[in-house]
Amino acid sequence: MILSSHFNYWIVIVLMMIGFFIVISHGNLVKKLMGLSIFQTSVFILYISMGKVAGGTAPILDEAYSVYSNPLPHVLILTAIVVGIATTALGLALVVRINEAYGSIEEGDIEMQDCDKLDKENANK
Amino acid sequence: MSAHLPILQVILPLLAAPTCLLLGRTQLLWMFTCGVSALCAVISFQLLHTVHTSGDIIYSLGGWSAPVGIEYRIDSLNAFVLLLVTSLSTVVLCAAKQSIAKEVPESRQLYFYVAFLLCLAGLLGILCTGDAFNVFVFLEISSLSTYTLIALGRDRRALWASYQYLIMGTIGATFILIGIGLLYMITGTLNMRDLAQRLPDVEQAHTLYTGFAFFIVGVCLKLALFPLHLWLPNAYAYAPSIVTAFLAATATKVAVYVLIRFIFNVFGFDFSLSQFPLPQIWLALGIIGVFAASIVAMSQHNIKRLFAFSSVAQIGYIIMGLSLGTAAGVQAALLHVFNHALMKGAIFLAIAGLCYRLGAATMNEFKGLGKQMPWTMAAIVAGGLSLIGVPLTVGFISKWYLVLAFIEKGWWMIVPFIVIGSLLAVVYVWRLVECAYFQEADSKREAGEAPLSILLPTWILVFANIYFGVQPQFTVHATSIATLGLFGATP
Amino acid sequence: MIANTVLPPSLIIFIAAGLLFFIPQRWRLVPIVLAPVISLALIWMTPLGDNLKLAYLNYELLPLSVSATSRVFATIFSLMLLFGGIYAYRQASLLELMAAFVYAGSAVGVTCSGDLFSLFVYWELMAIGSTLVIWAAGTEKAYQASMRYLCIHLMGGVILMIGIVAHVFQTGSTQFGAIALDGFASYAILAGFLINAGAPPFSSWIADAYPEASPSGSVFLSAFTTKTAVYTLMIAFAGNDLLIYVGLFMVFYGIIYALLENDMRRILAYSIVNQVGFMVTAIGIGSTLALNGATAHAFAHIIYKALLLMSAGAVLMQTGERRCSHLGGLFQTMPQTAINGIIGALAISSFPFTSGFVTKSLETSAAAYEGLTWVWFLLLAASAGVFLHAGIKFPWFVFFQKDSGKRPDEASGNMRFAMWVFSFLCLAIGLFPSAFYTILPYPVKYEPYTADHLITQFQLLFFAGFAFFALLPLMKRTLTISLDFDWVYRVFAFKLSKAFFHLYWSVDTAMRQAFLKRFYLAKDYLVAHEPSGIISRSRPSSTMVIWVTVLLSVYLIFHFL
Amino acid sequence: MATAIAIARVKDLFASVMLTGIYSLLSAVFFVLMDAVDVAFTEASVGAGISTILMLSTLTLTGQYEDPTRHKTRTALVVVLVTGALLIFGTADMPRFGDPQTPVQTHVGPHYLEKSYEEIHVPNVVTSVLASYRGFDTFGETVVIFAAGIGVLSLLGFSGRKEKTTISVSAPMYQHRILRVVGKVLIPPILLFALYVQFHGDFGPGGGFQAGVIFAAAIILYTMLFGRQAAEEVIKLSWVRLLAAVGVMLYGSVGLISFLNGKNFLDYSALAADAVSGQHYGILLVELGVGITVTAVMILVFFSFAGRVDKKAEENE
Repeated sequence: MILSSHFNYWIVIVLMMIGFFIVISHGNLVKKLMGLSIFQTSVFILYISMGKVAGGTAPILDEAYSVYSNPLPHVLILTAIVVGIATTALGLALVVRINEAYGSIEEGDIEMQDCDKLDKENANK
Repeated sequence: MSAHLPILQVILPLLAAPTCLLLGRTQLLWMFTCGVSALCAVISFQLLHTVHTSGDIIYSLGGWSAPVGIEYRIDSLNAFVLLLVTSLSTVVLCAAKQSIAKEVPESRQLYFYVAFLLCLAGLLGILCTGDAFNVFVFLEISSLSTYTLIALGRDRRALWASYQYLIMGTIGATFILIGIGLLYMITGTLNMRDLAQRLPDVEQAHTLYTGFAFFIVGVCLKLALFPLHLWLPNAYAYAPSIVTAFLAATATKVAVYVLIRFIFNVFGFDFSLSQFPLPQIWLALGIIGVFAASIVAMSQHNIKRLFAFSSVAQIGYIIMGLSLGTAAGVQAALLHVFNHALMKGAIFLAIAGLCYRLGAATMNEFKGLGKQMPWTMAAIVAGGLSLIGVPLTVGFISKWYLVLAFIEKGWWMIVPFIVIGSLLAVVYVWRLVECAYFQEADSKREAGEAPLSILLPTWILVFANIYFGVQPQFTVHATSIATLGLFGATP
Repeated sequence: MIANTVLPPSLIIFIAAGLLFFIPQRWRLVPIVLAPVISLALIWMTPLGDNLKLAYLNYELLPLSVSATSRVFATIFSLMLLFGGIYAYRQASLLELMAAFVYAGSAVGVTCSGDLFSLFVYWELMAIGSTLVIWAAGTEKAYQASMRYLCIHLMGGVILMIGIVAHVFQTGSTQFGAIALDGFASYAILAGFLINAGAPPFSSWIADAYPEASPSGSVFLSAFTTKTAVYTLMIAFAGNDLLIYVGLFMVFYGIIYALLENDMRRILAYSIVNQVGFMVTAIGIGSTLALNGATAHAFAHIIYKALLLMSAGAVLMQTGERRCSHLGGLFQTMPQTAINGIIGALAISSFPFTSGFVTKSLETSAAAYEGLTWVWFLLLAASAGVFLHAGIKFPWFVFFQKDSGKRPDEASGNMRFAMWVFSFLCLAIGLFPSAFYTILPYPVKYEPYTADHLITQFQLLFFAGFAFFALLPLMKRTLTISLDFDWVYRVFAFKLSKAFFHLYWSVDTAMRQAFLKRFYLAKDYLVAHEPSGIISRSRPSSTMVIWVTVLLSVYLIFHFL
Repeated sequence: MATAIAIARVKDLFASVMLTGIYSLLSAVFFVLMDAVDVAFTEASVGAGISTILMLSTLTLTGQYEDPTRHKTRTALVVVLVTGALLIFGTADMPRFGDPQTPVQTHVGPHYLEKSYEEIHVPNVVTSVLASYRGFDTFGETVVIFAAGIGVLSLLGFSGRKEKTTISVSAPMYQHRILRVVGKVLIPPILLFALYVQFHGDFGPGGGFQAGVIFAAAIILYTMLFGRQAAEEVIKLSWVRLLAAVGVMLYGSVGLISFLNGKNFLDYSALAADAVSGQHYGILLVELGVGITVTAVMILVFFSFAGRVDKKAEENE
């Protein structure tokens, strides 16, 4: 039956869209990063789901089992998780610096300050 | 050893990056980085030669052959782009020392060189690999180090630009990841060639389409196709000048390569271009991109931003070439990739020289520069002429091939757009020229010529602009072989 | 010998342009004189045919192909540069001189181009050079005029470029030769050439831009752009009927506007359109006699038009006044300028024993021989019109008429020298046409000085002159004119055509202005106030993500449709 | 999913960080259900551990509450809903979940499951794929971590060497004596556990990356309890930075050795006479490299953030 067979993927999509929504509608930079990580996690779930075999077990070879899930997506997602945390760390570091430079971590504030500065530069012209 | 060249190409800068941490002095660092990059350039030249004489090189990593393990696959297409990236990075690096010393605080210079090498390694890794997931990994290496590089800029807006790029870049990369995942889901393989073989037999059309859409959007984000270019102008404008030169000359070009590789090799022509109106979308986006970005460029006061927008416009040309889906179109796009790298490299290096002397590059600062920094200004003008597509420069060659490709396809109506688009370039280049040569400097500023270490690489690129404009045999030959390879592989 | 002659003459001129930058003012005369002389020598030493072959892309470049026609044009261009340079060198700015050399060099280059590529390169260079010449006048008006001028020419360049690419693609050869008028490519090329020739609907750029240049600048401008266009038309599209109509239109357009005009240099600018119209018509006729006529006429026209502009320029230099109605009586203190101006005026009105007579009659006779009676008739009528506007109006108002009270000094020596030389050439060609005919591209068996011909011409001129003076009071009052020599019958036709041209002019101007305005408006709308303009401001990442999502859904929708 | 929505709604950033942690734990549980134990292990240690800590340190620096105004909520909702609907439509013909006949299960995957034991002799197939079949990806992953470390360092740097303050702000738990005692007792076993995870990766879930994270967690715990200065006495940061490089280079040099021996890059069979034991050595060394880099980078990143926190605190005084 289609409904149950694709339920996982639908969760993936819903999570993805929630992540997107956070990135779009929230002005807070940390919040955006959270949205981003939710978005990324949804992809992890997508990969892991496709590796799953019904009735299988974790791909650690043992005499007792004969059906294993596919290890390849696991490997890929391990890498992807690492990439995700690396990005988050870097993003947070940037947020810290932005906070120091602008005194705010709200997108609107920062844009305003930049616009003001540009206008000033042009006024000097 | 020569059998290991493909991998050496990538791991040389990759391993050189941590090695940098062991080296203390900046001088030493710079020389080391230059050396590594130069070595890479030599290797890539050798690779291109080998590929042209004896065909594709396949290198299985870890000794595991293709679908099970990861393979490197060098053909005439990526060998060409490899050469472009490595040689431009070498030239840019040569100019880096003084510019970086001026623009980046002493304590962070080390990180500049490390991040630069990582970025280079990432780009080369994307180019070499024949494995779809590996593309993603190396894409992230290069992206992460790019964010770092951009954030090194002095202006606080560099941080903001870097953050924005981080968000957009991550979304782009994740899209690519999703695309690859969906392909994997329906084929069970990650190897590009294996993918190409298995994709035509796939039954799950919807999934394939979805994966394709994700992938294309992700890559287009990376290559800053209009309207996904919004991250680019700020990132280019506020990054350290050398970084701008490097990114403008290489990063988007590699994204174009990925696009070409997947569109033509992995998905195949039939699927990509005939089953749904991708060419039309691209063509429209390309033309709008050219016009919108050029018009915006006209009114910029920050010169780096001006040329950043012009980069977006040039990407539009490249996409237009690809949208044709003919050998001639792809060849024109490839030529423009190469040529645009040359012109933007030259222009941004010259701007690096200006920033070194003046500390900023705005229209105001340009007044009277024609007399004060004649060589630097001449380089910018030469680059600008090339951008316009004046005959005897590389810009002309690519525009010529592009126009020819359109005519061959019979799309007459597009040709005027291309040519009028380059007229728009005249306008913004002219504004610069007018400012620099025909207006007096308003303050009594004493700006001498840029230092030789920046000027020399700049003029190497300017010379290349003219040389490949007058003697385009090499580029034309290499791109035509690359295109043939592409089209031969997927009949 | 060969090694020497393989040097393209345009290169010499370009080198001289570069040299001017480094040479102090008092030595500038050296390259100004030497470069044109050397190039002149090179032109005649270079054997006919393709002398230089370069490979470029997959095509062959022939930057130095000399034909009989191109020799004539290159010769007159070099001469023009030589004496124009002498005329200009003392008062013109360095930028103007350099630009003029680039301009002239590329004009020579066009005439020596055997392939469309080189032609295009020189063509664009010419546009840039001429723009700079206008710009070098240094006034705000000149700046704006130069920008409009550049716009038109770049647009012409674009059309030409598209045509060339298409042509090369269709025929596979870059050879520049006769092009059959079929299909898109050839029409684009023709349009590109015609824009430079000042053909409708783009005639107004000439009168718009040329008078804004400096006195010496307009001398240079009058010579090169339109005449290279004539050259290229002659090579590529000789014998095309279309050109006859275009040419005739230009002829009358020029006359009528010149008559309506008060600014002395604008009068002369309109008369360029008129004269080029003669040549274009002749090219349209396409017989060897006509082509000879066009070539000869171009040759002579450059000389006398330059002469006229030189004298106008000298007046302008000395008085600072450019309106005819405010000049007059200058004959008393500027006799040499006046005499030269008169000689030029006689030549342009094809007064017998001047160059205009022997060259223009080639064209009119060609029309007659080809049996195109109505063309012949119109050309003849136009000759009278020329006499009215350029032959009499210009010298009369400037040098004679009522005394304006101005007592300017005579022009400086170098200017007078250049004028005298050109006057001499005007007369020499007029008096010894057979010597001149030998350099024309085709053999000439034409004798201009037949009694019949002389009488017709004198009659024509006499009646036109009579009409002019008879109606002088009328002209003084209105400063315009509305008559023709058979005016009872023709007044109506004339008024009609005047109305037509007025309409045409206003539509033309309005269209250009509207376009520019729209363009700037759109630009302002999109990007004004740089950071906050619609496209150019930096966007928050939210917007970017929205775009990403939208694009994704667009792709998906297209997939699933 | 409810957690995710909650994250979107909550305005208190502190709360949403906590929710993110919970979300990560939940997805880890999900991964276990999906048989991906290694992944679950990693997600738990990264999502619930490291990233939570980092976000919290950022929040101490930037403030806890976000601006409640939203941009373009309506547009965003419409766009997101439309795209979501399209994507769900796109899933219609995806291979069924759990179906053993999908291409994923039939094409390359079986090779790993069937052959890896004879080729590599490591029971945990994930480890053998990770470190050997797709060892180059893992190398890339290590470099990514390294690059991130470099990025954070270049942005935040080490804080300048200031005179010692008695109680560092970054030791928020210093006052709790019980915690300190418990911590002292706990840290050695954690370190041991990390080493176990490091070297047991062949047989059970775990490996260099997880071990590195746990190892770093121990040190971070130490720092929280005893202050940054105390921690810096134990470990010199410039050495840590070098270690990060050494990890990458260790990985790389394993590859280099194999091709100095005439085999391809990262072909571990070159490391010993017997191909299978060569694979063993190779995986061991490579995992060690990953572990070292990850540990070092995690510590560096944490210290960079903590250094900023301290600096801000000092400025406030």
